[in-house]
Amino acid sequence: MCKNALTEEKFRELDAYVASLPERKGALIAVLHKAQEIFGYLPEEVQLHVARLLDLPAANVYGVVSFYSFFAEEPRGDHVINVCMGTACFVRGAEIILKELEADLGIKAGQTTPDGLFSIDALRCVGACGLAPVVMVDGKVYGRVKPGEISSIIKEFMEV
Amino acid sequence: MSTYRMHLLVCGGTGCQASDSRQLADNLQAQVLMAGMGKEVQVVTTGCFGFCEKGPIVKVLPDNIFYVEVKPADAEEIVSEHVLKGRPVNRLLYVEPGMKERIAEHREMPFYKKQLRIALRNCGFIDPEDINEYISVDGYQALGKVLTEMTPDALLVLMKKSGLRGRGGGGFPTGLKWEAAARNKSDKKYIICNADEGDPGAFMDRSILEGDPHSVLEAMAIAGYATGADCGYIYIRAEYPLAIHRLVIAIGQARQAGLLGENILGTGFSFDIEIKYGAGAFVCGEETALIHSIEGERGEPTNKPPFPAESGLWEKPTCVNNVETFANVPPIILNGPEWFSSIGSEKSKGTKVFALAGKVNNVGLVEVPMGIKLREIIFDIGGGIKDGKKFKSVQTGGPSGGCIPAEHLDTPIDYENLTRIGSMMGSGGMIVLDEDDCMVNVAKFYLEFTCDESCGKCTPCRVGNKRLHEILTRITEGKGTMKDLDNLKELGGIIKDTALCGLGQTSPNPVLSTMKYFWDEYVAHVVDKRCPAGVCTALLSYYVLPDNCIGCTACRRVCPVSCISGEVKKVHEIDQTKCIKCGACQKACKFGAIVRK
Amino acid sequence: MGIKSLDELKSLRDKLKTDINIRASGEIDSNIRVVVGMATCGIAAGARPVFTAMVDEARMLELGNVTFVQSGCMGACHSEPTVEVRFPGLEPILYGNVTAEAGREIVRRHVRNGELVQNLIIGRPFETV
Amino acid sequence: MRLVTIRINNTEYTVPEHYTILEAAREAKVNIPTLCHMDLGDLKAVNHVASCRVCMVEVEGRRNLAPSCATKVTDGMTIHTNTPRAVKARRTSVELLLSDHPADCLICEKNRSCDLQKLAADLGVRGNLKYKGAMSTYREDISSKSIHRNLDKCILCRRCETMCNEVQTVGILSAVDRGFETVVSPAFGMPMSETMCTFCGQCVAVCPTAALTEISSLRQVWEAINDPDKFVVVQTAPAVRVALGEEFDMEPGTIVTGKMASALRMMGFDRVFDTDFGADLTIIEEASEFIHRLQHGGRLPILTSCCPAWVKFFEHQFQDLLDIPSTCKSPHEMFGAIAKTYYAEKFNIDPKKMVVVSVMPCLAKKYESARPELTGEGFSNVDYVLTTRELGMMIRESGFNFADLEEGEFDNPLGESTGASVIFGATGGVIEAALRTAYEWLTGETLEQVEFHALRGLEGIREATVKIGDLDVKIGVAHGLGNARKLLEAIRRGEVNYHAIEIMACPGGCVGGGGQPYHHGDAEIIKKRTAAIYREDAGKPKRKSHENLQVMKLYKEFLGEFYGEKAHELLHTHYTAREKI
Repeated sequence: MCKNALTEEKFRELDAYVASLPERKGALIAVLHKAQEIFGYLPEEVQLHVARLLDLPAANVYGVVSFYSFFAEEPRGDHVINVCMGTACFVRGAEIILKELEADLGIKAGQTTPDGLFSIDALRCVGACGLAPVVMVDGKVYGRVKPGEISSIIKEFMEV
Repeated sequence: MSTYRMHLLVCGGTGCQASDSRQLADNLQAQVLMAGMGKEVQVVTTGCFGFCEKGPIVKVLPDNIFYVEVKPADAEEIVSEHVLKGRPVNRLLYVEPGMKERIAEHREMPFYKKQLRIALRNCGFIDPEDINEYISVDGYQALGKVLTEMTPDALLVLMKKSGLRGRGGGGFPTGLKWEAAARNKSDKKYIICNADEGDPGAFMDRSILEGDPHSVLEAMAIAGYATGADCGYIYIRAEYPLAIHRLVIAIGQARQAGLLGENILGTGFSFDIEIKYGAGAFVCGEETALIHSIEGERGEPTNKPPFPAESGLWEKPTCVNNVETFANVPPIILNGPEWFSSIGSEKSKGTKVFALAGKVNNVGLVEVPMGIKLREIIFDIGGGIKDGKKFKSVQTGGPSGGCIPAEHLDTPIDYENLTRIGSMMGSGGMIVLDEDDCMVNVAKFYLEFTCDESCGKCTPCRVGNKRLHEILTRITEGKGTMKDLDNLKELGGIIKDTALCGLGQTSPNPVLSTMKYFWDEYVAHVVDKRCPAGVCTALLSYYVLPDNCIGCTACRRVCPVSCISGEVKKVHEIDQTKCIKCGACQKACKFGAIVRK
Repeated sequence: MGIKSLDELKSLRDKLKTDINIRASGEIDSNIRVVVGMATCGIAAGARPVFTAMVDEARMLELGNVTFVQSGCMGACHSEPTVEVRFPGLEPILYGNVTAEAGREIVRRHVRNGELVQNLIIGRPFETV
Repeated sequence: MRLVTIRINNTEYTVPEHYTILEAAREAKVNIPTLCHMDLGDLKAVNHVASCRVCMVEVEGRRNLAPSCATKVTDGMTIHTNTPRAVKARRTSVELLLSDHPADCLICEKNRSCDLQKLAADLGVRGNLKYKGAMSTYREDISSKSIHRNLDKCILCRRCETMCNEVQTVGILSAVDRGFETVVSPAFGMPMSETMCTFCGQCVAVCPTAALTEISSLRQVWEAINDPDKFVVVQTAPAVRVALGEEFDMEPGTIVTGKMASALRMMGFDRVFDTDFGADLTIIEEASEFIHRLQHGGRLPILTSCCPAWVKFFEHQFQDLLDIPSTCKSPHEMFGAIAKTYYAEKFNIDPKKMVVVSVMPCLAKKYESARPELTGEGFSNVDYVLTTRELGMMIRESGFNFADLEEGEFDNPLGESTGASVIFGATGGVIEAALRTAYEWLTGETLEQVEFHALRGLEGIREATVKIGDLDVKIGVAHGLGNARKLLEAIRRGEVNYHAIEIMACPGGCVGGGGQPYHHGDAEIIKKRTAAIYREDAGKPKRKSHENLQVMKLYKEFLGEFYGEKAHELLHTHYTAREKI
């Protein structure tokens, strides 16, 4: 079954979550977090559903979704590669790592490879400055990454 | 039970090795063996102890005696006197400048007082997932004390007296903030803990929440008592899963222990806490934006006044403090305001946690009394610059802060001084830059961050910062003019003067401070079309030094755009019009024949 | 289990403190405390396998007198993962850049034999209130 | 009210403590330019986001400049509005806005009525712009019949958002994205035609630039006029005649009915008629429907249905209440239906060649005229809708000196009207007009005091109980969709009971419509137009719709019974539940 299929079941899970909320006032962001957790991202269909659940104008929901960088409107790749662009990583060469990664995968930060395998995100500080520059793939942290090491990191995930 | 009765710890950090600590360790080992004590005394080489200025350093355990500036030749005396006879070698003990007495116990040494842990007191020592460990180190005693022994008014007096100021950046006196919320009458009030730490390169709040979550919960309840609020929210970045996990556990345990919820400790006071997640917007660190985000809206700041203390969450009086500020509260109550205000500088009391990072040896979280000098943090605690490079600047305060040059390294750090020299305390990011960092590029980096994170509401931040970033980009590409420099300065000043919120009002700081202290570097980019640090690729060129080139063709073979020509055993040449400045040739050359200018 | 009053809280604290003191004075078996820094930074640097390896090593060696604790960040990011070994009544020893294997070595040599492990000790240059 | 003493530019003033610096300065006749600021006084439409940073002033003791629109005065405050620092900051804000704004003023829709243009001129922004760089560009939205969105010209003052979300509670607009990419947009950037936009046009009315303007039908109307094959009739709504003069710098509230009729005739319209005729007709039908419901146990309250924005609003937002509005078409649609049937027949004109043009204070009328149920077989009731502003433009294009035009008359028979129809232009007017007729019909007595003052005014929601015979008729009035929502929700919850309710989408009613000359934030203008409406009514010899002889003749010759079969066919409509998006 396709991972991002917008199944009935997922909508029901979201409905149940909203029903369980003690208060709907101000709950939009929490509901969007839940929706993203369930669906993986927030396509229009899901945003509209959230708008109806909370009785909010769709524009309101969209305005919020588009404001926060945590919310994705496009499906993410199977593996999300986060390059930390915190200052500590920046001064230790994170930019070069990011460029190399972009060149390797042929996509820009914020995009997903056509095969849906990888997404790249530039992240603001993982907080592992001692390990700068840091790359995180699906939550696994690679510290003190040197140019040239990127390809082997990617390979690890291609084989899985 | 231990096989060794004594340990000699020799610092093997970079600084100490440079002053011959390896030889010292060998000598000590030899002396121990000669004395026939190889089974009783262990000589151990360690990582950096800090205090590199006074290296090499030897620490004797279990006596806790600390020797400084020890030379290899001193090994014999240490072993014969101290190890064998138990008499510390007086002349190797540390003398504080201006003081006559020599100090033996390392805890007494001023260096070790450079770092004083108040906010981080429990981080790394207790199990954050066990409330009993927190209780065993006097956890929730401060809450118990205020609830049973103090009126809210007395508590406000105490907080004001302590001199604690907001650690999130602004430095507003916490007691006054609480008092303002307390004075505003309302049926409902809120306490918010701002854990939306977003400065790139600062993570002290996360550390506190991961290492000592209960101290924040306790302080929030105390703030609730002081202001008359019964409801608290912790607004935390969704990107901090572990901190959230530990907070959830801590809140659950505190509720179960009756330290949150109804009728706490039988005093009739009730207070409960809920977690709200941020969703990736730096501007939500600004308190009005944060409040809108909790309300489920776009995190756009609104004009102040009205301040949240008057009209905040759901238009009720609201008190917003950040994590580190809260973490300071319980010790203040238990040790008294006088104790706290005895630490720090005249206007900035207590300690501040800094995330020391960048081109420094000992990257880490340091908590230091206010008033300490930047030099002490970077060179003593931080162990100096990595790879023996030259210090260039230290950037404090994140995107709101500025770049401080070497000439201000001896400035005592407090809110006012940092602002005076064009930077900020901010949340406590401290990034050390060395000679390889281009200051124009660093300013551009921060501006790019601000542009990405601007909420887009007010003109100066939305359009002004975009224009600043465009000008900086032009300069790093060698297309800048002197007129651009004038415009940068003027526009930067106006953005500071007119932007709506703290984010916009401070966003030009990285540009203005680097222009002030590194003007020559800007001029070099604009006039000479040269990047002195060799960072801005558009301004770099690679050349072959004919004298060094032996014509091995290594460079020619690696060049991805085939812009190097030359025959075997003849001097090669780089076609500047084709060169993409990737630097591959320079790496490939074994003869140092390729230089970057 | 709710704590009903400040007095109750105080006596709980005293009891917990005594427990630790008993441990510290070696009156009960579990007297060595090994603290592994497991904040995001520590975990990012590999603290989890270190923790598992050390617990495993202690089990293999059948060491009954040691408690392993996951803790927050001690601030020594440059040397993560960090492990602190506390013997009752002795100065705590802080190890940095600990790998799983080094963790096992610390258990074998330091925890079991009281011998310090070369080259891994780092300074802990701060005071705590 | 506590007073505080402040100093502005070295002069002392005593003002109420709740004042902002801007309010204090305006009262002291000290000019501080503003851009995003909006405060429509009694209409309760306030935008104080303080986002443009144009109204910055220096306040002594303050580190940075203060936005005067959002900073309250405090006792002893010393303010300087014209220091070089403040003026330069102000100019820079405008220059920055201009650096992301197309410089096509000469051919811009809003040329000469653009707030940004005026500000730039007043602040002396001349020659080359100091700051240049990336410009935001967006696809224009011309999907609807009413509103043209050209966001390249948006300066993010967010007034439209405030109007749409807070005042009208329609909620189709939100700021989207952030930073330089911020844009005000419907959900998912969808075209307005696919949203629940009511096309009330209040966003257009308050937009300081040409980011939001009307979709113009001006060219098509000229073409029709110049087409010898077409018989072009024009009708003008009541609110147009009290506002059109503003297009020619006349004092707001000047009544220009006669000059307007002359201008229309001189421009070449074949017949110049009056929507007021349609309004009188509406009253006959609506009053009949009301009495019918009253006497046959029909659903009450009855809601007026003249306002197309309001109609669309309840179709989207109150789908469960679709049976309570009156089924009457709006006056200009009734007029169109009659023009293309009765009039065409009577004067032997091929209805297919007849073009009905409505001049309206409204943008929603443009949308309304294209609703499928209002377009008859092969032809529409109304072919083109022009706004008051478009009419002003046509008159200027024609080169007439409007002020000097003679006072003309409407053509007959569709030009006759009563005072009752004139007051359709102000909030409360329709229900007052209906009462004048219903009263006489229900009681059989002559109504002497025709003015129901309790129904007038600018209070958002008003109510009155009118004694008609033994019956206490409870009337509700709301203007502005936000107030309408409140009223409707109260009805839905069963908290209030009314017999009849009038709702107008625009604050102030049609005089404040989205197609009226720009008021530039001056709510007094709307009040003056309202006063003119009531003046026009008071000056009319006949003030009750059923006294309109031509209307009566229409029923006798053509329609038959009031609220009868033919009337239903031509003058009534139905509603459709629409998606909430």
